[in-house]
Amino acid sequence: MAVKSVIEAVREAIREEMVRDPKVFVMGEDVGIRGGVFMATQGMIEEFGAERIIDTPLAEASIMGIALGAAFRGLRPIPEVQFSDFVWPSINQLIGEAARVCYGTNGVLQVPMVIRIPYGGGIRGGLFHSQNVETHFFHTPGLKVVAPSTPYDAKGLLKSAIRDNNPVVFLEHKKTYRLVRGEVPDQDYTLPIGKADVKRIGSKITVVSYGLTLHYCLEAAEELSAEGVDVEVVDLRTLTPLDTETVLESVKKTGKLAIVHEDNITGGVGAEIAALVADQAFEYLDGPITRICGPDVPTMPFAQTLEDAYMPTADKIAAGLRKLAAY
Amino acid sequence: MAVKSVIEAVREAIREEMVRDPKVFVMGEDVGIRGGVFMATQGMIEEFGAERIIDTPLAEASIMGIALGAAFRGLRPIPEVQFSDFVWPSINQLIGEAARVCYGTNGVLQVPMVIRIPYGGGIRGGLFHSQNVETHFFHTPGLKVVAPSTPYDAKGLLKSAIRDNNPVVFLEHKKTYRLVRGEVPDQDYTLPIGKADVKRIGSKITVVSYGLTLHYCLEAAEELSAEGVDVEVVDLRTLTPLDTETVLESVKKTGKLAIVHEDNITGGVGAEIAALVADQAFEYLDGPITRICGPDVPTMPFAQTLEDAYMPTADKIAAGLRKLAAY
Amino acid sequence: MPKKRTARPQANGASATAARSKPQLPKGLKAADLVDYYTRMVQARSLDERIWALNRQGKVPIAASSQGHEAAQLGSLLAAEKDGNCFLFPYYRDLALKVAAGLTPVQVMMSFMGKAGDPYSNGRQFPLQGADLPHKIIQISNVVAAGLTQAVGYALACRMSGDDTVVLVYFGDGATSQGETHEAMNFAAVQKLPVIFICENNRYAISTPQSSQMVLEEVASRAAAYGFPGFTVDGMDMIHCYEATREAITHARSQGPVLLEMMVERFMSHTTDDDDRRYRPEGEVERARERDPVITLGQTLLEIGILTQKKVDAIATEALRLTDEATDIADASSPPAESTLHDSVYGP
Amino acid sequence: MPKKRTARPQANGASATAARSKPQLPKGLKAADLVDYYTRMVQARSLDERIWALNRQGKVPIAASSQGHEAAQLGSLLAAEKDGNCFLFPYYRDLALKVAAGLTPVQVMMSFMGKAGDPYSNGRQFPLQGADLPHKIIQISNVVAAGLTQAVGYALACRMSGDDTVVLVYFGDGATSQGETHEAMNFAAVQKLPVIFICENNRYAISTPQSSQMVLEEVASRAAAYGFPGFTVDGMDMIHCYEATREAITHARSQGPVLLEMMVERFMSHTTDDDDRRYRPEGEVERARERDPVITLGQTLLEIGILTQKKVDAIATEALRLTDEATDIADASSPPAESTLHDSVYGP
Ligand SMILES: Cc1ncc(C[n+]2csc(CCOP(=O)(O)OP(=O)(O)O)c2C)c(N)n1
Ligand SMILES: Cc1ncc(C[n+]2csc(CCOP(=O)(O)OP(=O)(O)O)c2C)c(N)n1
Ligand SMILES: [Mg+2]
Ligand SMILES: [Mg+2]
Repeated sequence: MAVKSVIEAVREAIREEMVRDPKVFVMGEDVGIRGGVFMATQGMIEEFGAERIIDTPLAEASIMGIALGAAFRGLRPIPEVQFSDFVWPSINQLIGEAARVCYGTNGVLQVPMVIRIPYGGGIRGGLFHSQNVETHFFHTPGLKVVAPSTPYDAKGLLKSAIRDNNPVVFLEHKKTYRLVRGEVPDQDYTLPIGKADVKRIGSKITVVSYGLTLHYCLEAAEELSAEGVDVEVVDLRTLTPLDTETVLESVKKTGKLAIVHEDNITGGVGAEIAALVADQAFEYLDGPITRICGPDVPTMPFAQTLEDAYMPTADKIAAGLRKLAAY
Repeated sequence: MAVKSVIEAVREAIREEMVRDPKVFVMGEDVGIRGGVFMATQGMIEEFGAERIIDTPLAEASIMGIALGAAFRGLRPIPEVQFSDFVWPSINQLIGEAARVCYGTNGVLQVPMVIRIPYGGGIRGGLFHSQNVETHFFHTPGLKVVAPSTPYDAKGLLKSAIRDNNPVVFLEHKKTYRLVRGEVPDQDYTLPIGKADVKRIGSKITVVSYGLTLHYCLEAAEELSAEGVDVEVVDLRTLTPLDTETVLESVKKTGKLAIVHEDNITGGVGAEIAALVADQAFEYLDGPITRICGPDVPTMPFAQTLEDAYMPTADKIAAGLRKLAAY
Repeated sequence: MPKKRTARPQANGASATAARSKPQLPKGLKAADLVDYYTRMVQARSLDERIWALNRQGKVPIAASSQGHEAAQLGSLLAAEKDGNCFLFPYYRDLALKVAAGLTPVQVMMSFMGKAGDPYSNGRQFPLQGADLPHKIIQISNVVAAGLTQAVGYALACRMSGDDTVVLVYFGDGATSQGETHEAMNFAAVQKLPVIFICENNRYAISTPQSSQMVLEEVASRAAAYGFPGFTVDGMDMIHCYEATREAITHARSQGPVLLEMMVERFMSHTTDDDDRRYRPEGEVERARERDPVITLGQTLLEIGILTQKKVDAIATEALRLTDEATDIADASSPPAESTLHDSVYGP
Repeated sequence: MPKKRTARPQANGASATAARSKPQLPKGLKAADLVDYYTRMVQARSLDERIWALNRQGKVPIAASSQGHEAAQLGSLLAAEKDGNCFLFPYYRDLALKVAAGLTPVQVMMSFMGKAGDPYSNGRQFPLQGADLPHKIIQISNVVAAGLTQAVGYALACRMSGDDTVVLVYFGDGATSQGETHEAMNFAAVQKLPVIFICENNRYAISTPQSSQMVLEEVASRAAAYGFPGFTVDGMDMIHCYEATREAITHARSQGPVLLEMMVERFMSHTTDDDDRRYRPEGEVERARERDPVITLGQTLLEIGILTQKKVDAIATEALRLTDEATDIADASSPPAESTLHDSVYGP
């Protein structure tokens, strides 16, 4: 196994699936010669031609609607949204239309489409290049939502997403693209959509997270373990379908739950995890359900100081866990 | 005090505020001669002229963006989205832009704008005329979100919204428009945005809801009270800012919490209420936090059977409360 | 390419077709085709009228009528059918189109009453909304203009798959204001996709007149902004619409998109929920009805001599009988079971 | 109305302005105006270059350069300033415009380094994004085309408030593909609002060439789709841009929207994150630089005789000094305090 970055894993997954299935194609802004602004499709226009790597006009609603229409005809489009912050113009096609196609045709039509969205902050992107957009899709029945944190998960899940017959919103945290590296098998593999992964086994507190902050949780868990508090870290990997079983099992074992995400706290994915546990594992809870999440300000600002103040860091997470451990 | 319907209360609030402040104006599809498809602006083009009751082209993104731009110039626009289901094309201007204006200009610009959105189901509207859209705004810092259930609340809150200096998403449940009637004072009054209202005092269970289902909760509460279970019903009225104090106080008193809404359960407003309580009133909880909400299907279908199957009715709520009471 | 046609309905309400001297069988059509399409049009009108009545009886929650739009819808459908390799993305006002494409009256009534067996969505959606793949039709939603980019994507996928399908996508004058319409046309133009954009221009979007929607007199002139041709045709005359669409199909397949604006009249209120007396000038609808596309087509066929008055009457009688029968069958049939609520949120 | 001008840069890279014989002081301008604007342009260029260098040093996270666009930006700004009652909605590439509108070099550098005191957002946003009301500028975001409808709404509100402000809104060629651009232009046309749509056409949207963006050669021709005039002007010549904008302002105030397409060149990569060698043909940028708007304006002023070479040199030296000084001051100043994170999510 070779060590690769998240962006390399993403690129390999797309390339291999395009080789495997001629129905797969990519469309988006600057995905061609430029190879995408994050280079997810680097070299692909040379390999697959401009018909399967389509440089589109600058218009997200049409990127989404056209991909959707192509899926009706049995193709497997991978529309790229250049940054999560620019997904808004396409929401009518994504939340309004794509998510309702299978249901609204009573299963006659399916939408085998993967919407790739680089998202998240910590990269000095300011209000319009840092947004966390996952909750909007998480709250939309009909969409699947995947948010991996490692190269291994990214590649295996992206391949599954491309082979899936439903619209899958595939969220790639921009800060993990080059920062996070890990082993990736050389041979073809897929990972199941809808399965969380216990990234660290522990007994005292369950921490649930996904994406970039998962790594901060692991750091914080190490800190706490050095202090004698054994923390279990659950990586959701998939937000929809949510692997409630793994979360509930873990909480039933530890009795304490903290949820961490970069997205704004109010009404975020963490709220749902908390609600699920407060309903279905109520008897097992030994402490208040704690959320360590982005504050309710409109994404993280540009200045380094403010970006740091926004971001749930390993230190902030460790502080929250210490408090919970002491409860 | 006269008895009025919700739509009458809405109409009066708009009219009175337009008389009171020449900066207030309405824009939207068919708001002019037609008076809006729900007649919220009936008679107003005659009273205020086509300059203040603007029939726009059929294009929601521009309705929102133009209203926003007008707000920059100090006017107080009331853009109407004809049905909630058609808000999606405007999301870039609403979630992407409007919500970030005050923060992104460091407070230099404010957005005194009220986005009126008729929403919700139970009216045989099917997948594209029944949508619950509140969560998307609830999860957007920078927006205020109001969702009244009675004519009295609707009028008082709409007036406050129009006088507010922030973008307020004002959600009017379509089924309440003519169905729900109640006393409305003749003189000018406002109600504070951000204050929940205990619509029924009780001691055994707290039920939190808003909009149409609030009325079903009251029905269910009567049923349970006949069975000896005294239920408190909290009407949130405002989703953002959320009146956590009133909710927490009530739960601390009753020890049991049920949350009811028509919107899809996963990641809905109810999740946040549950998460808040599971954190901040953990010691007071005598039972699992129960949610009786719309299932995770893309809005309610057209057929009567399926619409009924979707909707949280008084019966379904009563059944949930009975179970919780018995815990 | 189709030639530019005079389009604006004459102000005095006289039939535009009346001006056509000595109608003849248009090229590519047999007499039987026209009789067939006349029959379909009469059936569609009959169902449409009944549906409106059923709404007043509380049996149909909502309906958008295609009365006045039938010639545009059936003329283009006939061209698509003759071509044999077209795919359609209609909009909510295309009742007649969807009926004429091959549904049985019973299927239509099932759909309007929200019964199990509705061919479009099994009662999940507004009537005749969803997909009717056997007749090569998709209409996911009634969100104005949402179908346009999807239609363009479908055409793109056809080309990528090596088939030469032409896609016809339908929309109203109001829909031209939506940003998505612009994006769809622009993408189709850049990629030279075989798409025909058919605007059924009835000069109203609910209550909003065309003059509040755009400065232009002719929607068709917007095509120039994308570098492809646009034409305005008399949408009250089925044969005109057939001919224009036929030529547009040929053009689209070889050279890329075409915009066809078909000037039609909305005979009914916007939907059963609307009351157009609030905003339409008195007499406007009555004058428009003098150019009723069903009557116009019947008269043309009588003039050409491929229909007799007797046959015309028989067609009307049979249509009514089928409508009656369909109403009863649909009324007596079951809605989808509550237990199906959770089915097909996701595909397999 | 402005007359139609030849616009396409000549293929051989020769200066379009070179063709203008015997430049004269344009009407409405004094010599001092031009010296002033030349000074502003040189200052903007100096800051722009320094910002790019500071990015490489890790002191500026991101920047979009306006090098090559300065004539379009300053020419239109000069017209707006001369008019005295204009409001501007620029886009992210309008560095020179925002600087020339009245910011001090220190303010500019504060903004790029994300320091407290950034006049646009106090360090919350990408550089020079937010609002600069003293100079009548708003730019909420860098979401492409998002400012267009807002600008139109601003113009609507001005008219409703009884003032005769003309709004200038700026965007790139890529932005023309967005649905919102269509909606903004259509609404402005229907309402006859005093809005000037200024397209700084550099023929690229990041790596995407104009030919992948649209079929048309000239963006300006899109204006016909909305029923208002559109013109293409040489955006490398400040005086041309000034004149065209002046006339457009007069037209807009009395008759409604105008689309001005200014043909410019992007000298730098899309942003500091981009590397245009991956997608631009070799030599293209070099050829474009032969028509550098700063040099062109300088030469024109030398030719007209309102600048001497000595003065030109002095202007350059002073600009550099101010840039140096601003860099040091901004670098030494503080970022916004962490405690301000929660401020102004809502207004009072
Ligand atoms: C995006 C969106 N906005 C608003 C509506 C509500 N609505 C339904 S039809 C309609 C008017 C459409 O007019 P037009 O496109 O001219 O079609 P017509 O009904 O006249 O055939 C409106 C505003 C909608 N369905 N979708
Ligand atoms: C809605 C949206 N989509 C994508 C982007 C990313 N992006 C930033 S600039 C740009 C290209 C814009 O090109 P153009 O409008 O021609 O302006 P230019 O940079 O050439 O001046 C893109 C794709 C964005 N900012 N907003
Ligand atoms: Mg119409
Ligand atoms: Mg450009």
